[in-house]
Amino acid sequence: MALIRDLAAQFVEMVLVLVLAPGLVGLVRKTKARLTRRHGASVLQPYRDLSRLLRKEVVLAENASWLFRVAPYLIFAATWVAAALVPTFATGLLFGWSADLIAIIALLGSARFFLALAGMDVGTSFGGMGSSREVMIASLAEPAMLMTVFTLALIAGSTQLSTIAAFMNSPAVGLSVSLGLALFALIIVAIAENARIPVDNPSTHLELTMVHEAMVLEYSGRHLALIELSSALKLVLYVSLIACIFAPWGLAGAQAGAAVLLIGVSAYLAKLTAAGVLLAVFETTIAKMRVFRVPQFVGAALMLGLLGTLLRFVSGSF
Amino acid sequence: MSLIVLLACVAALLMTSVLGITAARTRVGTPIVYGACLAACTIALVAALAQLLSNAAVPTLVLPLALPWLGAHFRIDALSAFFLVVVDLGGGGASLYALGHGTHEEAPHRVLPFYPAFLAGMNLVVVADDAFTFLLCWEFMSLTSWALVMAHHRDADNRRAGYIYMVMAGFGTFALMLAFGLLAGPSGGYAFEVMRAGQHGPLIAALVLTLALLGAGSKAGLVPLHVWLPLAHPAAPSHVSALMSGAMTKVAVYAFLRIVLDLLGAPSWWSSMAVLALAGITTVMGVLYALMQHDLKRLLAYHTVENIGIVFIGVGLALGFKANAMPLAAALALTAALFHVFNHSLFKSLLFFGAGSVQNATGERDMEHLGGLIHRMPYAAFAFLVGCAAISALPPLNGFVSEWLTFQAILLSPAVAQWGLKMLIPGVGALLALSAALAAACFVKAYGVTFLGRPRTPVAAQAIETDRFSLTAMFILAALCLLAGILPGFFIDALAPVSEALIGARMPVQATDPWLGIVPIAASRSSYDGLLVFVFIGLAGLITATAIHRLASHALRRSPAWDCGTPDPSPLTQYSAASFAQPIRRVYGTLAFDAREQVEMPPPGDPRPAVLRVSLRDLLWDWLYAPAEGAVRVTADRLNQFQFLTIRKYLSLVFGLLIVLLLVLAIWL
Amino acid sequence: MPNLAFDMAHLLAGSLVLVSFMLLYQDRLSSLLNVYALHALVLALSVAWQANLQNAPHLYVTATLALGFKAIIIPVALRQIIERLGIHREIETVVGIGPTMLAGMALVGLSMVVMLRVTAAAAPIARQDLAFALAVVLLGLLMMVTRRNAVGQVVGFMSLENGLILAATGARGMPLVVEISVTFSILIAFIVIGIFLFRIRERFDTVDISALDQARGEQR
Amino acid sequence: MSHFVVPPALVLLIPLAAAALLALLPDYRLTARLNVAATLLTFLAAVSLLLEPHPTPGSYLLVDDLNVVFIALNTFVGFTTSVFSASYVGHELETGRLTPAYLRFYHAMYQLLMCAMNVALMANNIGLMWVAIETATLTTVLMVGIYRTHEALEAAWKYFILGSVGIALALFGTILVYVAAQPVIGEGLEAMAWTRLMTEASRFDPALLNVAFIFLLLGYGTKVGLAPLHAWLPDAHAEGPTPISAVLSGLLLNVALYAVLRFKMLMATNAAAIAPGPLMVTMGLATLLFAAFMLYRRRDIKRLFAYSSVEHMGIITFAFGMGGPLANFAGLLQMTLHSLTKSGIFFAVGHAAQAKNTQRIDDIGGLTETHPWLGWGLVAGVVAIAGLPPLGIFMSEFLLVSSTFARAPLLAILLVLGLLVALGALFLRLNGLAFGEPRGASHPVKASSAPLFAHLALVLGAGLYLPPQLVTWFQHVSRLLG
Repeated sequence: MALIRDLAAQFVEMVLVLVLAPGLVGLVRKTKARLTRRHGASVLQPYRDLSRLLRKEVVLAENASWLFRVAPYLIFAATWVAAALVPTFATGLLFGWSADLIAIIALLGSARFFLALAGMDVGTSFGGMGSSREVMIASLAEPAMLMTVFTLALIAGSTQLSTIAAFMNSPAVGLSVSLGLALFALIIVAIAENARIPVDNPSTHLELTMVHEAMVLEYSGRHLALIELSSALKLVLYVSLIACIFAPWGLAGAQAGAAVLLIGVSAYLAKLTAAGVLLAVFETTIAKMRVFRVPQFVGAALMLGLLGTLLRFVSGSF
Repeated sequence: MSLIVLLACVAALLMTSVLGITAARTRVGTPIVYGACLAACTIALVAALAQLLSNAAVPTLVLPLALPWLGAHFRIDALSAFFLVVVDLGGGGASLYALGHGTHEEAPHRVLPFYPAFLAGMNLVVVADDAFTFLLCWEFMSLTSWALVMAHHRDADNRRAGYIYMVMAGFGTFALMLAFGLLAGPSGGYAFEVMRAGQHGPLIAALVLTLALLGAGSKAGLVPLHVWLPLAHPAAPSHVSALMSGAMTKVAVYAFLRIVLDLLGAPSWWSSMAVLALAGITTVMGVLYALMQHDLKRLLAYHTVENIGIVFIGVGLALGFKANAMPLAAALALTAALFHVFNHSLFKSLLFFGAGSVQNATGERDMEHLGGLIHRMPYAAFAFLVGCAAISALPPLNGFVSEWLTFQAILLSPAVAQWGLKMLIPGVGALLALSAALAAACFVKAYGVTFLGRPRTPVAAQAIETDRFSLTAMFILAALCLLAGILPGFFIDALAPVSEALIGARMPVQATDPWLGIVPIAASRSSYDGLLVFVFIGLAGLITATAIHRLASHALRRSPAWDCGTPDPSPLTQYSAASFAQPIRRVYGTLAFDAREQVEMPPPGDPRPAVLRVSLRDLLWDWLYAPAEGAVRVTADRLNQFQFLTIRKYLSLVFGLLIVLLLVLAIWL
Repeated sequence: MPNLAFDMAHLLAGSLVLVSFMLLYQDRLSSLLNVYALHALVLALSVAWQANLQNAPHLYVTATLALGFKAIIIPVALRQIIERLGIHREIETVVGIGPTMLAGMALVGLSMVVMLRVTAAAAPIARQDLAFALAVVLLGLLMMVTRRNAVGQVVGFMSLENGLILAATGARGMPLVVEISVTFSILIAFIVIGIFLFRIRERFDTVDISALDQARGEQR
Repeated sequence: MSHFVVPPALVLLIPLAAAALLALLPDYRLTARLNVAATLLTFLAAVSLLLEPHPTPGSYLLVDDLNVVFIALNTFVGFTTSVFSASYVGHELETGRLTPAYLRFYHAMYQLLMCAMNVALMANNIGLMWVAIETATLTTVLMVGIYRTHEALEAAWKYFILGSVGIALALFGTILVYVAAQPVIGEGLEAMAWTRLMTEASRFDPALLNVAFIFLLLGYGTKVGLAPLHAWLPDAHAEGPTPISAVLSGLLLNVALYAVLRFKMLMATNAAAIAPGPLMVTMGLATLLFAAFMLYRRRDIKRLFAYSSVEHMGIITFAFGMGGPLANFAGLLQMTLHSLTKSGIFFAVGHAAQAKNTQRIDDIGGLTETHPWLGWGLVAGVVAIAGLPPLGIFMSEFLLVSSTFARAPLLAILLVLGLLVALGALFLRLNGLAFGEPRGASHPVKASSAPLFAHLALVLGAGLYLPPQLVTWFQHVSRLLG
């Protein structure tokens, strides 16, 4: 019985993130539009786009290989699994223990790996450029992410996300410098990984500036739909990650009742909305930076993460 | 029993190499020799596995060879057994691969006699149980591999590679010789059990550790002793490169573990400082060097350097924990290191096999001349992709598991007492994380430029799929990579006896875990389940695929790629290896290689092409090796004058010496 | 009467050292050869004295050898060579005569210090003779390394060898002395012949073999 | 009074008789064969010497654990070299570098040299030993000059002059030893007999022994080729016929070193005398380092390996200087194996020089391509001489380095430095000689490479398994050496 219940919870979770992802993207776009005095498309526009993409035919470059066609499914699967392992509204996920935070990062890494390969498959200079910039940014973002993970793990004494979240929810956690550093680093990484301004601009196709869009330039139809969906999923993943670690309020416990779960869901929705709005505000207030300024930006995150870890190492008190 | 079997296999290998001298010129030579090697390695592998899994009594044997009053001691304990598995797995794979690959060899008479001897040497090093036998086999291993490196000796670069390799090998051997000399003491107790029994003071311990780092490190390729490795490994035939990277470097790791963790007794914390610092630098420098390469095999060789760094991080942590009396943590770190040794031997062999197949198919090692091979040789491409994913530490493959374990070990280290370690270990962790990300970048480049995109040269366009033997070998290794990734528990349990022997503790039993996951310390702390992750990804992929299949349109149209309206006929407009690495070069290169780029942009209307020049300097070479080389040259020149003196001057030398000695006598006596 | 015997031996050995100094002092080849003849003569006397002292008749052979071969034949032969090869008469020295003499003094001092302190246990005659012999040997070597002419160097070597004979005869009842002196005479003969054959005018270093082909009577 | 047995006599008399015979016979084919036969017989006599118990030493001759091994080695290498020489001189005659007349002389001298060396090894009398070594030197001088080229004669002359001075110094040392012995033992032969000296040395005047040892070390050290007394050695090796180079490196150096060893043993028995160790260690190290660096600038292949001989003599002297059971064992082993290996290398070099008809390293290349057996033989030889396993010299160097480091780390560091530098130089040259595109003229090698591979096989065998008998001899001697 309990198993079935947990399975259900897990399933709901997986579906939930999947359903919410385009919505969040839509929300961000809408807010940005409003902030720039535009009317903007509806929040539901991303859903429409997806369904249209699914109905469109796929235009495949002549020398695209099987890898190019398999990649979207792999990317989507990896991202989805990763997203499913992050507690959204309840901690005690059935399979939460099957992969800890490090593994989640690695899953995202595999997704990126195949995306970059796909970008190089067709053999246009665009794809290559996108891939090379993507991996360059990732080569700094991933270690930064791991450093924040270290900090959290040292604070919570675990790399298990559920455990960390539970710990953060508990009164045991006080304010600490390294937590702040970790949060800061995590946000920077999130921005970089999700190709948001100032690192990358998701809504441009100007080759000089684009990174993510350049890789997926050759994709179309259902493949593109999967790619778009997985990048949306990634955004949700990061938001819920930050939420469950740094704003674990209202997170339902392991064996919580229906009421608590309901609270959890609503809290989660609130967090998502807030995050979306904040992101939109942030993106409208600053400008995209040159590609070769990005390393310094993300490198700062790495340094912050390292500093946080170091502080934890040198003495548990910070 | 297992020892007898093993030595029999070694003898068989040696005989095979004698046979190889005669059989080399005949057509049947290649299959006979490699077949024999395959058989011998398989038997040895089985024996070693039996010894490792059934923790039977440790077999020892003394043959009346080598040092007359000592004899040649042989012994297979858990550590030896594990490394035997690594060596013979690699050897078997390489032999199987060579059954196909070797037929393309243009100079078989320079490979067949030495290849089996090389295998024999590696096996013997691991089972040798006294200093002399150990070094004898060690240097024999170097010598045979040197001969294999010199197989294609008409190429001047290969000769240079062989030369540098030989000098570095000699350096390493002498370092180990000195280390053993210290351990044995003036009375010359060269048997390992005598050394184990002996008590060694702190100074001795420090010296031995340094010498072991120099000796084993130079063979394993620790920065800055790595210089020979990226030269020598690519120079050899590909199956030998695979062995050198996959197995021989591991033998060096074995030597280090044997000396430092077994013979030297209790380690001191600063020893782990030294190891960790070197290892961290090695890890990042290795992968950065790799990123700058466009020779496929050299890139792989540099990655060997990186992975050796990862292994040594584990070893260093184990030393630190052991010194701090944290047996569980030490066991975890050591297991992580050993598991990575195993994994690396798998995927590095696989990758070198792939590179060899590419070389056979196109005659090219330079990635800038390749591309689009995934169309021409799909199977090899697939296997190579698995290898790339594994070495880039992507779940659910094996590379990730061992790095994950290393991270877990690092996360246990705040408990150590010494501030030095407290400060160092996070840095090393950061370096490890950095190198993991960079490795992924590097293999995106390697795979993308070699196998994806459009062929850059006709040879790449005319490439043909490699032969069955090679493919079999590659797919076996790929399967093992996946297996070790999704069922790591069993492998970790198999490593328990080793950590039992060296640390005196072991990781918790993993095989009993309900979902076959792994739990290094406690479930609440951290856990990972490769199997589930694999299943999830599979399911998710499947669900998506079916869903798409149901909902979406199946319409599909082939059309030229989007070119912004400016059609580019030439595949040379693709991103090349150099251009792919450019952003990373600009980020890290200036620091690590003092990289310089000049662009010559002709003025508008000038038909000349724009030129971009990139200059990289190997700073380590310039700072360490060039000066030494120069010193030798200058000294040689100075002393050379003594060849051209007149007889009278020579006489005055004699006279002077005589007077000096008489004066000494007159004054002091 | 051992005392007289001792003084006599001492005198002869000492005068050998003296003559070695005279050798160092010479700057003309002809006079050098004369002095060398004297050197050999003194050696012959000393050996003869030792012979009757140790009543070892076989030493007389050595004495006569020294007299006949070294004091007469060799100087004559060298004179011949000088005239044949037209070697000019001055001796070029590496360092001036003066410094050479000083160095010689130092060497004698050194040999005294080494030997006299050393041979406390040995017989007094042997002790003295050894000291002087060492001095002669060192002076001979000094001469070899400070002279540029082949002849000068040969003379140096020969005086060195005289010192050896002195030492050998000084050692009481040492066997094989005669054989040794014979061997050495042969050696010296070789050197002299070599100088002649190879037309070595200036130094030992350059060999001029144009003569040999005629000597072999066949052209290659 | 000299109790005399057959085999020792044979070892000395066969070569002597052969020398006389060969001096008379005109036909070179016959003489070459006779040469081989004589050396073979001598070798067999020496082997019988090995097998039977040591005869009681006479007042002139002596056979004991120390020299019996070297006599066997000496005669064996003499034999193999004569086999090599037989094929070598044939080629020299064809190319007209030698004439039958000279060849007659050559063979006679060869036997005389063998005889002299055997006497030196077997002598129980320091005077006799001196005479023998000098005779050996003179014969080799004559053979080095045999080509009558300008270089050859210069080399011979240099060898002759420096050798003569060495002779003089050695003799002075010998006299001093006698003077030291005479008061204790009494006048006459007894005071020069090793057997007596060894027993009585403890009561000799130590200070006199000290001076004596200095002269002996310099005198015989000149023959050994210790820097800076080595000057004659490279040229003599390079310019003489290759068999003579092989004999010089393989045997004559050993004989001179054997003399030094004997005197070291003498010193060791006298407690009051200076310990010869430090002196020998210093000279050994200096020689090793010097020769190691000299290897780099060599253009002539034979000179290259001559310097490697100098290097090894340095190592061996160092080993005996260090003393102690391990180091002495290492020294003895290295003496034996070096003479086998180095003569083997010179066989290979001789063939190579004839095949390419040059000795310039730059003109010899890719031997493994053009002459596989010869090329790989050379590779094996260099590998052996560089001290790499599984060939024997590795064992001695292992023992030396490891035991030294435990006792005197700094010295061991210098030692290793020298070895490493030498290894680098040797392989640098090997790269050019044996590998790469074939260079220069290339004639087929008619001569048999059997001697070469015989030596290599022996060295390989020694690296893996040492016969117990040999080990006990060496261990006994190492104890004597202190």
